[in-house]
Amino acid sequence: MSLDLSRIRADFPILSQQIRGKDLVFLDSGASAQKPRVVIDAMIRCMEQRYANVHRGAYWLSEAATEDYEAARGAVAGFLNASDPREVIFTKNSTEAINLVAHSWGRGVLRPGQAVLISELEHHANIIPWQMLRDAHGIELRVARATDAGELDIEDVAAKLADGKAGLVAITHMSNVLGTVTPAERLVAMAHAAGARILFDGSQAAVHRRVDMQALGADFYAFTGHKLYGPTGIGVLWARLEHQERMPPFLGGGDMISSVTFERSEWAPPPAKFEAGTPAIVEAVGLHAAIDYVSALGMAAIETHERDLVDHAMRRLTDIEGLSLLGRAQDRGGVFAFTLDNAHAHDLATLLDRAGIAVRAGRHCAEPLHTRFGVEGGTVRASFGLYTTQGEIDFLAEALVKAREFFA
Amino acid sequence: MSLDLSRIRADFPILSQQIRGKDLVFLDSGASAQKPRVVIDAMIRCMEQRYANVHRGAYWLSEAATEDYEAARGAVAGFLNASDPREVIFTKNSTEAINLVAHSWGRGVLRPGQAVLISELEHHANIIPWQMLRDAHGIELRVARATDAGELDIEDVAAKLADGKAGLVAITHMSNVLGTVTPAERLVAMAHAAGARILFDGSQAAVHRRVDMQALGADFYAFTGHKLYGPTGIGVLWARLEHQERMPPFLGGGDMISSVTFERSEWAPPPAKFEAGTPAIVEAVGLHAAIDYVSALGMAAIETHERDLVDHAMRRLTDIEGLSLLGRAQDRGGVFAFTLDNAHAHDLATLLDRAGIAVRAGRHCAEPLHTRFGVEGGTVRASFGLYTTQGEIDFLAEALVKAREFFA
Amino acid sequence: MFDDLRDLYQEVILDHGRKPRNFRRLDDPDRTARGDNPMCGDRIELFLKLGADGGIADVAFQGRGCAISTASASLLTELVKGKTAAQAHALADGFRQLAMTGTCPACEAALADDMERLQPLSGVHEFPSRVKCATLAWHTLNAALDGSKETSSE
Amino acid sequence: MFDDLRDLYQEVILDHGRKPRNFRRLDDPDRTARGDNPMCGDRIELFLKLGADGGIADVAFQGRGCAISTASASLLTELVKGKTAAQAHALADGFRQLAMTGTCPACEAALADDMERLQPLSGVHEFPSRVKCATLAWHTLNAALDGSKETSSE
Ligand SMILES: Cc1ncc(COP(=O)(O)O)c(C=O)c1O
Ligand SMILES: Cc1ncc(COP(=O)(O)O)c(C=O)c1O
Repeated sequence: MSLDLSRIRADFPILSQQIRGKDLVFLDSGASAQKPRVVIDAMIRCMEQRYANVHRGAYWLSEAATEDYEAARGAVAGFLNASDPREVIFTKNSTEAINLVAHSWGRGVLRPGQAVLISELEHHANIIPWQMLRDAHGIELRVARATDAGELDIEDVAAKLADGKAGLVAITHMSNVLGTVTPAERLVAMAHAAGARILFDGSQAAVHRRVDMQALGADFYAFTGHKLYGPTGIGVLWARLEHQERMPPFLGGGDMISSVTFERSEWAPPPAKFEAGTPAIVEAVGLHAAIDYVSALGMAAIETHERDLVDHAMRRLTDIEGLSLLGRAQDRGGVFAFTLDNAHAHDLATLLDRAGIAVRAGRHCAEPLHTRFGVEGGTVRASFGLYTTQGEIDFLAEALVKAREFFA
Repeated sequence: MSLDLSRIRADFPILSQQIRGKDLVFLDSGASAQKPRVVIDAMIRCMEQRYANVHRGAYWLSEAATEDYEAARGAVAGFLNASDPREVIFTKNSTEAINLVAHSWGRGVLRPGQAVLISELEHHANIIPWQMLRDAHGIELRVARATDAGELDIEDVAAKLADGKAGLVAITHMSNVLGTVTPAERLVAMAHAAGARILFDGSQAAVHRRVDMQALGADFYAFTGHKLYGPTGIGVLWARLEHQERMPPFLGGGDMISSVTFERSEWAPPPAKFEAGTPAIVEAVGLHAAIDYVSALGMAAIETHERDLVDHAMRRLTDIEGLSLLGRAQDRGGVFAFTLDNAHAHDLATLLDRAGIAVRAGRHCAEPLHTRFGVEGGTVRASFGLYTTQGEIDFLAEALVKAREFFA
Repeated sequence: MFDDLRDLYQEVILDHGRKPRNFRRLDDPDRTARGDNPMCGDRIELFLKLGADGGIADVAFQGRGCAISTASASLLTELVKGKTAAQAHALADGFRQLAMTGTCPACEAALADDMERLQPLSGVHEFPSRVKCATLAWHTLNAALDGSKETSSE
Repeated sequence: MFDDLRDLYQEVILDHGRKPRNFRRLDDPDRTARGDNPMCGDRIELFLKLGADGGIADVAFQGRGCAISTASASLLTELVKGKTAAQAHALADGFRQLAMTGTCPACEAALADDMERLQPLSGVHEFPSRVKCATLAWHTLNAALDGSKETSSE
């Protein structure tokens, strides 16, 4: 089954825009994806027809909103093939999801002196929370190396797990700079064999591949709605119930308690315990629609399409004189970061923007990774979505050649 | 200037709905308000025409989204009459805003042994974070009493500040159960005179009154978008820059750092330091539209309209035999919690729902307040919005009389 | 105004709601459990006295709740007295089914009479936020029989 | 394809971007400051040597940046040499105005020649995300003159 690109592109209102008279070539989906009409419509319908605060409302609208909110949880559970919808905690984004684990599980379960193993591939969202935990709670932070090809150095992972001090492995499932997909199943086995729990930052991977919590066997998995063609303001932490049970809450407030006196409060059962305050109701409904949308297309078909794009981009980009790609992992998704002789990344992005091409310049919230690859300034990053076409990649390649001439 | 109710009601698509054949009488705005078309339209426009991730994108769409996001910050600053937009931190809701203060300022600035003074009027969102801080950080939690009329007992506040041990006063600006508006200016003076900082939970107050940060002189002020006719998934913490400077960050991740190595990271300047990860972009745009909407109507006109509603409701509800109102504060907003002889709150809410009336039954995330007033089960709460009419209050009163007969 | 609510609040319910049966503490119970519905603040305590054969010799409850949760608890006490633990569990399962869907096609014939008496509560299935009120006592019963101390219908 | 970008990347800019003037460390500077643009990872270091009268006797910079930030820093070093601190601050203010709006109507006549030389950078005002590249060196200059050590254009 392959994707009907022209139909798909028509589903995304923003893609038919002209920007300064040029067709929009949106190659920044890795930062945030565009939204199909069904997502926008679901949010409108929620606000126009079925909106009220959820839980504890004994009237029709509140019951309808609660039903929709919980149906969204069910849809996420289905999307992840979770065994129980209660494993799904709604957060505001991936960043909060990872911080929640660092804070609650990190301070509540990890003991000072234990180690957390991350990698050189990480986004800041999977670095800073562990640094903060290190500084507040006295854990050791270990960093597994990336190879020159931009893959995770599995031997280094093994070496850093060998002494059994690691309580947690927290690794990206797909790099937002190199596109590298890490060997998740193998990492789960290694972590568990070493007595550690494992969290995946699935912010990129969940968008491009089918992920299956029952098959994977991890302990925590985080992703974010806005990269999955859903709204901003919503993310997901998938966490095994046994971990949720042992974790103290993160934010305190309404809906996460079962009884309150000024002396002490009792926590509500998971996942409510971790969802203090009014949740992102409209956004959960939008995320549900996004999941239905990608599921109807089929994650397998999306993956195939993106694999074709990756092959095509590999050919076109490596052809360009003076262009250096960061990373050449075997298993990779549609994210390409590169530098071009004579042209600073930022100048290059400005040029491409004038041609209607939206790419990102900088370090993409992965400064240590850029340092690791000896890139002092930044890179330009082109990242694909399910609506990206080979024609857009060709246009990017042509523009890069001309840009090089411009700055020559 | 008075409000043109029929025009206003036409601005809110959901209000023209029939529910089970009955006109919707929505009296649960205190839990979450309905959304005017301009808010919905602003969110659509954002997603259809000006969407990309904000910050660090050197292309047109990202610049447009960044501009819109920062314009929303400016609009909030204007709404609060803040002296600098950097005083505005976007969070996911009030709950996160208060937790942010409890966590960052609480652990970073408050010293163990100091006290935090809250009150019996508080919502759980302004209780639990301080209990968690007490248990984690060893501060003392003090609770100022409410009088039988449901007002804040100012003498008790004074008494509990007298020893100078309080480092923070954290008080609601308006009770979500009793409607009581607390004497904010006076509390600021008392707190500061006692050497304490002061935070207001403005989740209810900011919706009903003009609040002015420069006039008030508080240290922190929290409110939430969805009660102000804006979207879910966005809230605001207003915090003086001098406090923000001294506070360590709360969530770690992208956009809140200025440099990262695995050894250490440097924080970005406020308010970016407190906005880790992809923010609620679409929701900020929606909140901006909501603020424009209420500002165009005028907070003064809204307040006048609501004062009329309160007077009317006072007359109509106190007329009903067997009905007991919780609290009778002098200065109050449009929130009424009550019990009715013979009818449990939950049964009553179900009955009212059948008449098309949406009210809330329970303890409204203020369990200690209910305990204080000797209500064991729960109350029914009717709360008004700017679109509420006297006719709706009349209809509620009639329904209550009939409901009493039903259960007699 | 509320005529169509007579389905939900049938006379039996209102009656049991106003004058709950077996509404007292048992002295020296063999099992007790507490049930909480944080949604509306309802809280009941259930007391069981077990016979030599392990059957339910006596049962009573106390607490505060809405008409529906009170009536449901009251009917429960009338129905489970004399039953074995297994029978009581089966009835609780059947009732949960009834409350959530309005019927219990899978219910065994042996439960028919009891289910008939519980029929007045079937109307709650149209009120998603009230189902928990109806099932609170039954969750608590299961907890008491299984020996756990507290339960929550949330 | 990029013809309309010749406004932004005028020959002067490309030239100063490729071959920045005064691109070196000063030995024994009286003031230094670092400027960071976390957006693109640009980082410059500015060195000042002050004369007996407090004026800027010498100025140089080092670091890495895009064509625009490099050209802006390079032009800065050419223009502020010999100025008093007050004159340099005034020029920095004028330039920020120019970069953000494209003109500086409020600029004093005394700055006219300098502003003329900075004119090629005025095109950035149409590129909101690039304004910070152009102003980075000038923020850093202010910081160096005021004696603070680090600055950020964010
Ligand atoms: C007084 C008060 N404080 C805090 C909150 C919490 O707001 P949110 O749920 O949006 O975080 C509410 C609303 O539920 C409230 O009424
Ligand atoms: C790998 C990775 N992790 C984490 C994040 C953070 O996601 P969010 O900003 O939605 O929290 C991102 C996206 O920026 C990402 O690409």
